[in-house]
Amino acid sequence: MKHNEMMKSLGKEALEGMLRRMLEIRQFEEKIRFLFLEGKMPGTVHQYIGMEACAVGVCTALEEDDVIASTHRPHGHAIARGISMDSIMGELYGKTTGCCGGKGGSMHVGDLSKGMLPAIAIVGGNLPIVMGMGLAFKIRKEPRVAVSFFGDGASNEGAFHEALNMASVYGVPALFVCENNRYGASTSVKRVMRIEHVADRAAAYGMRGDRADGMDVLDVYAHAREAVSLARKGEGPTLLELETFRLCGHSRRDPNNYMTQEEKEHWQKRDPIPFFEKLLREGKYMTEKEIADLKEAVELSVVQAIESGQQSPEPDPEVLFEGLYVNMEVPR
Amino acid sequence: MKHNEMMKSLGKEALEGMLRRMLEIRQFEEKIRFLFLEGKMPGTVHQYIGMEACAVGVCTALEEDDVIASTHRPHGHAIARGISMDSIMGELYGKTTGCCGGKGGSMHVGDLSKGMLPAIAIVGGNLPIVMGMGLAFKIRKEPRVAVSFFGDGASNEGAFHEALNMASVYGVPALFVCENNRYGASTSVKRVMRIEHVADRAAAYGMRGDRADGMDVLDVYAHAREAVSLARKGEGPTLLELETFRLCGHSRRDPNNYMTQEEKEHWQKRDPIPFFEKLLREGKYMTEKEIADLKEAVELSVVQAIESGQQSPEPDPEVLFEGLYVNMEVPR
Amino acid sequence: MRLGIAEALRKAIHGEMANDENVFCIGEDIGIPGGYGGAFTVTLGLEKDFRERIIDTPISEIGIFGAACGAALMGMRPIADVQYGDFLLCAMDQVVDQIAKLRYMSGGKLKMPVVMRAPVGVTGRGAQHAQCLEPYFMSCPGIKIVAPATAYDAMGLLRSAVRDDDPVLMFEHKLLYGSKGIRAESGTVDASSEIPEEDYTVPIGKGIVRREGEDVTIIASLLMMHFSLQAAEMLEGEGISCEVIDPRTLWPLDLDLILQSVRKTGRVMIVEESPKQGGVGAEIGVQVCEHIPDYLLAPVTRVAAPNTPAPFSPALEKLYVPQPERIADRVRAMMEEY
Amino acid sequence: MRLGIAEALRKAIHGEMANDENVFCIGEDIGIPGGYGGAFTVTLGLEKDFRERIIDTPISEIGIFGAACGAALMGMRPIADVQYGDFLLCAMDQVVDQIAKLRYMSGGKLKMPVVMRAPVGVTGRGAQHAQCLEPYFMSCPGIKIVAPATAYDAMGLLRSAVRDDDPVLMFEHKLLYGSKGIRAESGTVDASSEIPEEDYTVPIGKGIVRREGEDVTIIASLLMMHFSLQAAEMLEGEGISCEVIDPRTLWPLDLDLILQSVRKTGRVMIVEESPKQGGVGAEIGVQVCEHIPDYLLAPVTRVAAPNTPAPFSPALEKLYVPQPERIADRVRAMMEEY
Ligand SMILES: Cc1ncc(C[n+]2csc(CCOP(=O)(O)OP(=O)(O)O)c2C)c(N)n1
Ligand SMILES: Cc1ncc(C[n+]2csc(CCOP(=O)(O)OP(=O)(O)O)c2C)c(N)n1
Ligand SMILES: [Mg+2]
Ligand SMILES: [Mg+2]
Repeated sequence: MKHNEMMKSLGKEALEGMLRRMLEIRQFEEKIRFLFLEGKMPGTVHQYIGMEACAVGVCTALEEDDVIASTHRPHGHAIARGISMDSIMGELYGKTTGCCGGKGGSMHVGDLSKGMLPAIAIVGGNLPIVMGMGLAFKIRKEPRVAVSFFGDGASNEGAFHEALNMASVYGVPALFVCENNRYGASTSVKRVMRIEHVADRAAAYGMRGDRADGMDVLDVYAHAREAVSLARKGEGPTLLELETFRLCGHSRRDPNNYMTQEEKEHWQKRDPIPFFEKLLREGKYMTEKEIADLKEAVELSVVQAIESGQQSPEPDPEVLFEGLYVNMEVPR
Repeated sequence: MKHNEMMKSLGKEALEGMLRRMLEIRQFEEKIRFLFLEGKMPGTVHQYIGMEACAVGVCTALEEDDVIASTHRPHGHAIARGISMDSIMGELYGKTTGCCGGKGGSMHVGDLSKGMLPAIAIVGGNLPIVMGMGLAFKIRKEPRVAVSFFGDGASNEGAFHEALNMASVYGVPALFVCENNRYGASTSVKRVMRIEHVADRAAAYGMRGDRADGMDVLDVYAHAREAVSLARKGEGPTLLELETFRLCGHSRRDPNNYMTQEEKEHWQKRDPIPFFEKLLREGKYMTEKEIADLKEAVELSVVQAIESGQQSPEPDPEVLFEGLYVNMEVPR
Repeated sequence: MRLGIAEALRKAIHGEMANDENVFCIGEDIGIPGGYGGAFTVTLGLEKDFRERIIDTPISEIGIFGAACGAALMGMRPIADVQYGDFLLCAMDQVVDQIAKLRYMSGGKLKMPVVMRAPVGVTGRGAQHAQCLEPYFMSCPGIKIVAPATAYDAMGLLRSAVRDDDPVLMFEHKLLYGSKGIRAESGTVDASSEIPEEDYTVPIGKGIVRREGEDVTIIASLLMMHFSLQAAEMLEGEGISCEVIDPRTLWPLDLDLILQSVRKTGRVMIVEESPKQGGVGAEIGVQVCEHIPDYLLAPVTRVAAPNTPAPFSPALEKLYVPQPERIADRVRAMMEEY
Repeated sequence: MRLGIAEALRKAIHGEMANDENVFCIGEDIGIPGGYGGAFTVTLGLEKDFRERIIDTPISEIGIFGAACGAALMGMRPIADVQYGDFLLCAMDQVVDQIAKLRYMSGGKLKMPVVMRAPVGVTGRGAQHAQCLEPYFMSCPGIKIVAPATAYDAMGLLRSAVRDDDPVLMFEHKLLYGSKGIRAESGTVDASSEIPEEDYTVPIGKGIVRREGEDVTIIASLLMMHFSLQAAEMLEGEGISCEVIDPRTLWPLDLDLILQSVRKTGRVMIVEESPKQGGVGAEIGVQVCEHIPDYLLAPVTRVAAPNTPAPFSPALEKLYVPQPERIADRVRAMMEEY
């Protein structure tokens, strides 16, 4: 579908919502990046800058009852899924207001009651789980879809193989979204697989494979919507590859020295946010001014989230021993 | 290549040797099957009846320096690789004469000094190891090839995926032989993969994929020879699928009730041994009489192997504590 | 009604599936018509009544436990099994990193009602089909571990496990199943029980005194429990009185029961089928020493397999697995020395 | 020359690769130009001298350890690493079933000279990047386990490991590496050593007394060894004299060294960073109780993390990991009570 038609069908409110989410992710990541560099945040962090169109495009295609699962790089997915920035920030600070009560941390943000499993930081680890969520929907005949986000690197894990094959065999309502950002940590995809497209691996499972432009939120949305609708109709899972790029380091303080300058510049020009803003302006869905106002509002909400995160209380010591077993004390 | 040409190029001696190996495997398996049913053998056993053309065809294409690795169903591979039946039988009886000194058992027969790793009974477990053997050859620039035998079922293991991808990435001199006998234990391939041919999975790794008729030893040999020669020349690994069938239970006493009668009959007619015998007779490489004599000789050697296995000494109790560490006693 | 463990588990699973439609089974070869009902017949025939909830899988252990994890998160109550306990090693990340940790990582918000079943025991198949993997999971917070030695307990613990909202790993012993037909095992020990009609459970976390005695407390699970009872029998004639405790649950340990017995006997021996190094016996033994060292008349004693993989040779295997005679010998030595 | 652990390991690996062309490294992100040299800079720059023997891999832990296993069988001497020890769980079958067992299964015919390196420690990354997996391998016959707490030992043990014909698993601690640049860790403890010029080794299986003392024997590895030294320091002023033993090798244990010390002090405390349940402390503790119960003036004591996964919250993490003050408190309590 063309951009114009797509925008028309989505309508102003939805489009504005999508831009808002993308801006939230960008602002959120930029601000905590700074906090990290200043040494003011605990732990480590893997950021989503440059990949905003992926999470937002896919999540826009989902219903409330659907469930997503993420990776070590989950902030974007969480924001796109509508988890409050306060509770994500709370989690990054390890506070009680965090979406995991401070027990999870950056690599595990998520809130199942909001449709996002706490993120799985083991590369490839969420795919078998998502297959299982889809299996549950299938057994119970629920019209829900389970979505896995994972990277190019993850597609080399055994877990990918077992999960996709089983998902295909059972025809579960699942969507496997490979965010191919060309690198797994410092390692270029070219070094670790001899094929061009991760989506081509779908054929090994008799599964539907598809690709979309991960820097174009509308393209992502269109392809995700189709896959989700097929899954919901009982026509089985899709492996959807999104071509994207990290416009930030792999983890805090990574200067990306393993990337070429050329490559960085090429992708920088494809930044999904200005691209989408341009479409919105050109399509007359938003004015320059509206976008500027939105940015300001978003920035304010991020600043508030940071303040909330900083000022929220630390968990009580006893929390250490809570929330492991449902009906049993932790043996001491 | 046509059968006639192939036979011509192999010559009488080689052809006779191939038939001998196939007969050895068949006789060996038939006889121990009987011993098992009589309760006269320890442990459990997975037999190779019906699949003889696979092991023999592939191993005929190998050089002395090459190495094969096998599975829970390794007797055929061991015999085809030229490991003495006495030492295999010794292993099945858990005796000192066994190729693993009695420590391995049926599922682990092999002798690296003869070009066969002790078999790996974890389904899919040998593939990463074979990739590693190939990597060693590659690093050291040795003109050797590493061969993995595994089943259709194994191709659903994560280990398969990681091993094949890495083998392809490094271009190691390896051959991955999938013996697709239509079942993994009681489970039909149709239940557990949505594609027709395991060989098609090679595409997911940018690897060469190929198929051969696993009931025709000459076809197996031809395809294996090509793959081995490519590997040896530095042109990388192949995934070679052999279409075959078990003409026996999955393990001792399995009556194959999960197979259809039709299917059993279809494949029984394709028994690789009479098929090859017919080719040999028709091509005038062996007479009826020569074949009968060979069978008798083979039977005698199997009977001798059984006797040797039965009469060989049990390992000394102290052996329990030996052979774990190279330069250290087992802490007690 | 007298049932073996395989039958008792089958009946218990059938009952749980009938009671709660969220319960399902997932594993290799578990429900193939004409097949085996899993490696040891436990699920034999269940597919007839519950075709949609007996999920046969590819040979994909990561997938099996991932599926169980994901389905449980969505409110199902999966019973996942491996054909041999050894294959848990293929799925270790899903079990230890995901199933065991997700609830804690979520701040206690999630539930993970997964039952995992794993047959163990050194039974003539060589080193890769022999491991008693209990020790590997003793180090893993977040999982309850049970190990029924009788059909009664198998049934009661299976029911408790399915109804429990936490992950429960059940170790079963190949030689105790009493599997029949082509799946019968040689060397089987009778673990059958008279099974009550009613819907009883055996609580997770409670051990049981299998035999009362005065001189030595022997702690043992699964096959070793039966061998310990046999040893106790032998020793009775010699005037040595053994108390045999079957922990039934390995984590959380029923420490009270153990300490109560050791306070009485003053001697404790832990018998296990896995290698001694880093075994379950280490944890039980050290806990006794931490809590009531002053009651010990003799040093805590572990009887275990050697610190090697399992050998195939039947002659060596018999030396590898602690036999009743060896257990009795160690008790005799303990009584003589202390 | 004074080096940190990361530098010492790098130098040791360089030396071994230069000496023996069968030595090679395999792992994720270990030799990418412009990259990190592995997660903690240990292999940084080695690809410049040994491009063909620094093998960068896909994110495929089964593949990494399978490759190491297969290459070792063909006479190579691989050094395989995971970025975080936790990921060993993804490769457990290759490590426990293949690498550890193949020699034994072959009747002692094969050799498996594999070195495996795994960074451990609870370091602000949440539950899946925090595990100290030592206990999981204590139950696995066929693997030697080392855990260097100083740069001197890291270098000496790495050399021994590479030259050893058996599989050696080396646990390293994230907070002890002294990694520099973008890979520096906050909370790092100085573990650097003065490194001799000569090609020394540290023998596998030999522990060391890090500090002599009379009242209590503290046994601890890696970070806990440093924290125990700090505790001992605090206690010295109070007139409590601690002997601190660093086992350096966890399997086989240097039991002689431990027993000798406990015979002298009469009190033993094992400090570990992993949860107490089924930990290394259980094995060490029970061995002491088996061998010299009569020398114990106080019950064997374990100081460990709680029996939970690691929490992310820095406040909770600090309570989770035994701190010097907590170790000292437990020693004080021990001295008061006994
Ligand atoms: C099983 C496992 N192996 C290694 C890692 C370390 N690690 C964390 S992120 C990462 C790179 C992941 O690459 P990719 O899947 O492409 O995702 P991206 O980071 O590019 O979003 C690696 C190797 C891990 N977390 N889990
Ligand atoms: C990891 C693992 N899972 C399960 C098993 C149990 N098992 C042994 S053989 C077998 C079937 C294997 O099927 P396939 O790979 O097709 O080989 P075939 O037996 O047909 O030769 C199974 C499930 C195993 N040995 N290892
Ligand atoms: Mg990536
Ligand atoms: Mg098969």
